[in-house]
Amino acid sequence: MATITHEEAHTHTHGPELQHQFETPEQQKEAATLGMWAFLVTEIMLFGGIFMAYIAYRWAFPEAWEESAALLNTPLATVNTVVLLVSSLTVALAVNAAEEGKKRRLVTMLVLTIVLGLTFLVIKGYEYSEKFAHCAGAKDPISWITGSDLHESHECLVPGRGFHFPAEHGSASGGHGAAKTATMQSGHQLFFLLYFSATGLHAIHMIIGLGVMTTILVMAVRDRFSPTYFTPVEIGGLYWHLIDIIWVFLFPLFYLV
Amino acid sequence: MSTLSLPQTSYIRDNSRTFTDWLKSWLLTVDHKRIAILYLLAINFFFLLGGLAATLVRVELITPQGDLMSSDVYNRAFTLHGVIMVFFFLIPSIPAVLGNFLVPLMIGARDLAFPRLNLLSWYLYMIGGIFALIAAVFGGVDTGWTFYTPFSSTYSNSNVVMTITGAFIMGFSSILTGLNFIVTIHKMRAPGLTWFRLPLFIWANYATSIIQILATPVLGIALLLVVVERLWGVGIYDPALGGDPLLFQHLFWFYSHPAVYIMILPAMGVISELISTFSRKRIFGYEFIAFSSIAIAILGFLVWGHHMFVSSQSVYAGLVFSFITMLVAIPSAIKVFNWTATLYKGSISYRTPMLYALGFIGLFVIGGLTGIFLGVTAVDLHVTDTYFVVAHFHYVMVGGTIMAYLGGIHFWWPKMTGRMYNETWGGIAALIIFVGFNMTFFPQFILGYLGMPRRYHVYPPEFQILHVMSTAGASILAIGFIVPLIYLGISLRKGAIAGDNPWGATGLEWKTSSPPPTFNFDKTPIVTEEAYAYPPEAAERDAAAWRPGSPL
Amino acid sequence: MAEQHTHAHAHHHGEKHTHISRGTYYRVFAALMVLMVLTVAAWWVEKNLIELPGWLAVTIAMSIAIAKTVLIVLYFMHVKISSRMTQVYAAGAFVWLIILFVITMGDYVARGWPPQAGPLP
Amino acid sequence: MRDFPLFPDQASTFATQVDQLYFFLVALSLIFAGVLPFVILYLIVRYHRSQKVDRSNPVDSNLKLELTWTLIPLALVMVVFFWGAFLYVQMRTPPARTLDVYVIGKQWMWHVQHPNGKRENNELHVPVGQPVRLIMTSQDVIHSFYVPAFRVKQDVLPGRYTIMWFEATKPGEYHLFCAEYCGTEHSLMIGRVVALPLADYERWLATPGPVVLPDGTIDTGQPVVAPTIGDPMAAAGARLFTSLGCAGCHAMAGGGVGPSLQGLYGSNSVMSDGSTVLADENYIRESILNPTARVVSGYAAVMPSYQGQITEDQLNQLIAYIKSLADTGN
Repeated sequence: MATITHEEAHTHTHGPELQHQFETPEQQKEAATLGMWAFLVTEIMLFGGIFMAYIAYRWAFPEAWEESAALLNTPLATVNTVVLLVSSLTVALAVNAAEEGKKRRLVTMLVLTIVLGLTFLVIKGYEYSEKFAHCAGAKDPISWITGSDLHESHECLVPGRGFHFPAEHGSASGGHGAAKTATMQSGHQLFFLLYFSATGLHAIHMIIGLGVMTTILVMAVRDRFSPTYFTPVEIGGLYWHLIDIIWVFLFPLFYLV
Repeated sequence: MSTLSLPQTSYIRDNSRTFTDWLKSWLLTVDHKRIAILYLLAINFFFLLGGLAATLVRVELITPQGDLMSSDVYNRAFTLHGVIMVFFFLIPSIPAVLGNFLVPLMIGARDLAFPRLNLLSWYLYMIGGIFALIAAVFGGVDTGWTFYTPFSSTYSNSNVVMTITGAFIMGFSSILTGLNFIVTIHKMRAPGLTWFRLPLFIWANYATSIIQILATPVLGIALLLVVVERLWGVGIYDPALGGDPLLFQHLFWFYSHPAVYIMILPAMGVISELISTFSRKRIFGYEFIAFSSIAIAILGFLVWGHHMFVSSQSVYAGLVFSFITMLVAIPSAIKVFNWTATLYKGSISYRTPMLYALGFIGLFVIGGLTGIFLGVTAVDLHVTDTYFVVAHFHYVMVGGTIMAYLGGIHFWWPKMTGRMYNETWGGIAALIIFVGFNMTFFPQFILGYLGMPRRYHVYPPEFQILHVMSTAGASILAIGFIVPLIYLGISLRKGAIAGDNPWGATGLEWKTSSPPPTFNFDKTPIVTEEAYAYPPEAAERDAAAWRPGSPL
Repeated sequence: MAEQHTHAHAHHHGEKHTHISRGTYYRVFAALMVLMVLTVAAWWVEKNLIELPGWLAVTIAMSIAIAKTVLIVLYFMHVKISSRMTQVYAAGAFVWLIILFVITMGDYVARGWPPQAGPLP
Repeated sequence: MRDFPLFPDQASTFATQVDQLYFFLVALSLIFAGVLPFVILYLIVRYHRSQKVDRSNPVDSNLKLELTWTLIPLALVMVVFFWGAFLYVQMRTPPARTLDVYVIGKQWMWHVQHPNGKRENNELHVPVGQPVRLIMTSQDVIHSFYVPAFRVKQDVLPGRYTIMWFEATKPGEYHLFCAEYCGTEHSLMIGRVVALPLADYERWLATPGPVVLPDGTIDTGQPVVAPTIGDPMAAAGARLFTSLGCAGCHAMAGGGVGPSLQGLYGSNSVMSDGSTVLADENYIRESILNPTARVVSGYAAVMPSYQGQITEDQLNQLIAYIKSLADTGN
């Protein structure tokens, strides 16, 4: 490395982004990365609790799981998976762009990421509203909003007092009493409770992630980053990838098997 | 003492002109030492509050009838005591106060890795505390600190949600502190300070931090699901809706057993410092003590089911948990033996911190051994959920954590404030606490084996004598806790100037002034020797210097 | 010690901190998409063509999810070129999850639950 | 000493065994907790800085010593563990023939029903010298059935049965506690266990007496003690079996819509998903309340749920009846 670069790097060590408690930018960056990873560990354990409940109850109610999973909207979730995987790529490319000091590319990638993140939330929101619309007796969210085509709800998959698992999907298609049982307890309600908890918690993380990405975007536009200092992009990216990883597990566990 | 006045600049002094400026300079500080002081004040407040609840409980139990308060009030009192003491005192006590103050000093850093995050932890702690207080003021909560379902999720009609929110928020404070310590210890050590030159207090805090980041989120989600179940009447733990109440217990104890080590490991770290300093000797078996901390942190994660031997958990799981519980006793025993061996051929002085350290060993041994009683499945069937358990964990937590906390506060008081406390009163208070503590809790072992269940408001009359003894001891204990408040307070104005290193201790924190400057060290120290680098003749020299009239 | 204090002030990319090229990102992304198609295809096959035993379907789906995670963690999250400590922490999280799952499920299996979970009126 | 006991009564076969282990642990503790403080006292007095003693060549590590105080405690705790484990397995495994008593916990009382239908609240009468098995469930939150004099304790959970057994050895009255915190009146959820010689127990069992049922109604205690049938609880179950219409499908001879229940209890049945299930109390309970959860192979899942239609008491009677069919079957 040329001496002049050396000098530049050295000036940067006393730049505004080096906080007082650190000796060198490398130290600061490594600290930030390790700190983010330690935080991701806690995030993984946070979701771990829900996955634990999932495993226990899936093991307890295999049929209920199979029947319930069939009622989730797998095509939409597949689209969402693609959206998230692409956003993971754009984040990775954003980090790459920041590393190489390509501001334009960095901004483009960040904007793309945010758009993809919003797309994910919109699709997720549609999926949720479908479930709520059914509870209200509507066929789909649009007729729910317009208030047309309301009838007695034949299924309500939102856990709570109104929960009603459609009898034709129940394990005991013959017995009317059995359908009632399936509504009250058994695994169906647990499945949907876990579904809403897990995807809801994931969506909250997604919203936080969007906030993080927006902040980074603003910083990028304001020229806060350089090839020697792009730690926020890097650790923000780590967080985004974690959200992606959690979805990678939620998708097959709830929608597929 | 070497100096006659406090240093001109220190973290405590600032040049704020108005009161508001001064207040801002504290409430918006990112200095780890100031945040430690903020924690100190807040945590001691909660300790007094928890102590008040404990007083109510003990006074009620003087008579076998429920005559002082109704059972509702009693249940709220012991729940308040448990919630406050566990979540708002014991878990943050040593890491957040002493750890915050000392970790950067001990490793020669200017601050923690993430100072603003550190301040955020304190605010989260305060917000969590305020939630818990609001819950207590507006009706209290009566589930016990364990929040067992389905009682907490369905049947209790007290402020469960509010209290759980408090505990949940405080959990994040704990996580952020742990995260901060991990990164700081990894990345911010002074040049030359290798892992095996670190003070054992740092090892202990590192092990604690690992537990904090790995276990706390599981409690978070477990409690969050209780709230969901309570608010929307959907069942995840409620058997009436297909759930399993034992799942809550598994998730809860996955955190709450390691949480016991969050409380005791830093205490053990403090004791290692004290014993070495006041014996004027290198600590015996440094590596064994260091690795036993890590071993406890890891094994501590595998034993949570020993809280569930009678919960209808499977016999097989009970045996596995019991077996690992036996193993986790060993690293604790190793520490105790190594501390004892450190005394041999030392030059021992009975300064107040040392008295607390010795008290710690005695009480922790009893606490640890009775832990084995509880880990043995067959005996546990009889004594679990009785006063035996109550006595056991108070021996570990009060006899362990609080003794070490007080010992540490006294030891580093001159570093924090620059002034010495009154040594005579310090010794007297330590003795009062030791005696009061044993009087309070030893009778409870007998009560427990007799079968007195815990959380009982009224009880059969034949247990009364032991309960009265326990309450009498508790009043002595209470006096013991109040005395230090007074003489430590007085020392802030009238105490002798301490100087940089009043104890003649090793360790980087003693190499800077007392109180330290804002950035701890004028120049980043370069470490060339290990912790506790007392030369072999240190003890001999110290003893030779003793004259009648020198401090004991 | 993996992260001993170094006092060199200037190194952009020390030997630890190498670089992952954009080409690699695209390849990893392609692999992720292939895996995603595979897992959905497996689901479709199970649903419409041949009945697979439940455990097999779960194993397939989970293997694919784990493979995806490994790819993301190693390349997108740079763990492959991170410090040893970061790698340990990344691995540690998953090890602890397994501890939680294995021990708790050990109890469930041995307890014979859910037979004992008959619902109450 | 009744007013100031220091040691609990020993009134079951477990009591002496548990106490032996306990005393062993106390002895071990005395070796450590009794000796170690004196070692420390000796050291801190002898090596106090005012003492002129030899302090040359201080040691700060010794591998042999470390191994000694690692391995000896390890060996000791292993002894304790295996001792405790064997006893624990024994305490958790009821013998083949036991006297079965049904226990229901609710906020804040214990309700007990004996095999002949005799009921009592907050009291449990048991014969001396006879293994007794408690089959327990809760109507609301978690309780814990605890008899200190017997050294036994077991949590009582809603939605499932838990089992506990003991054999009383000494006639007398003993404390019965709820040991798991269960709400406001937790400390009043107490009662007594009365251990009686067998003859007295049988006399007590035959004496009718009115008892308040968990749902608040009063049971006169009269009709259940039917002299003709050996087990009136099963007899009540048999009446229910007919009145609820169970017999319509579950024909004794087989061939009905549902499987015959003859010889069902304690046998292994093959389920429709190919798994095998031991038909115990919990399975029978589940099959009544949630029949479609596990259906016997070869039968359709058509049985309606009796959730909410029968009480916890009636459920126990039905189970007793179905159990009685096992004896006649083989």
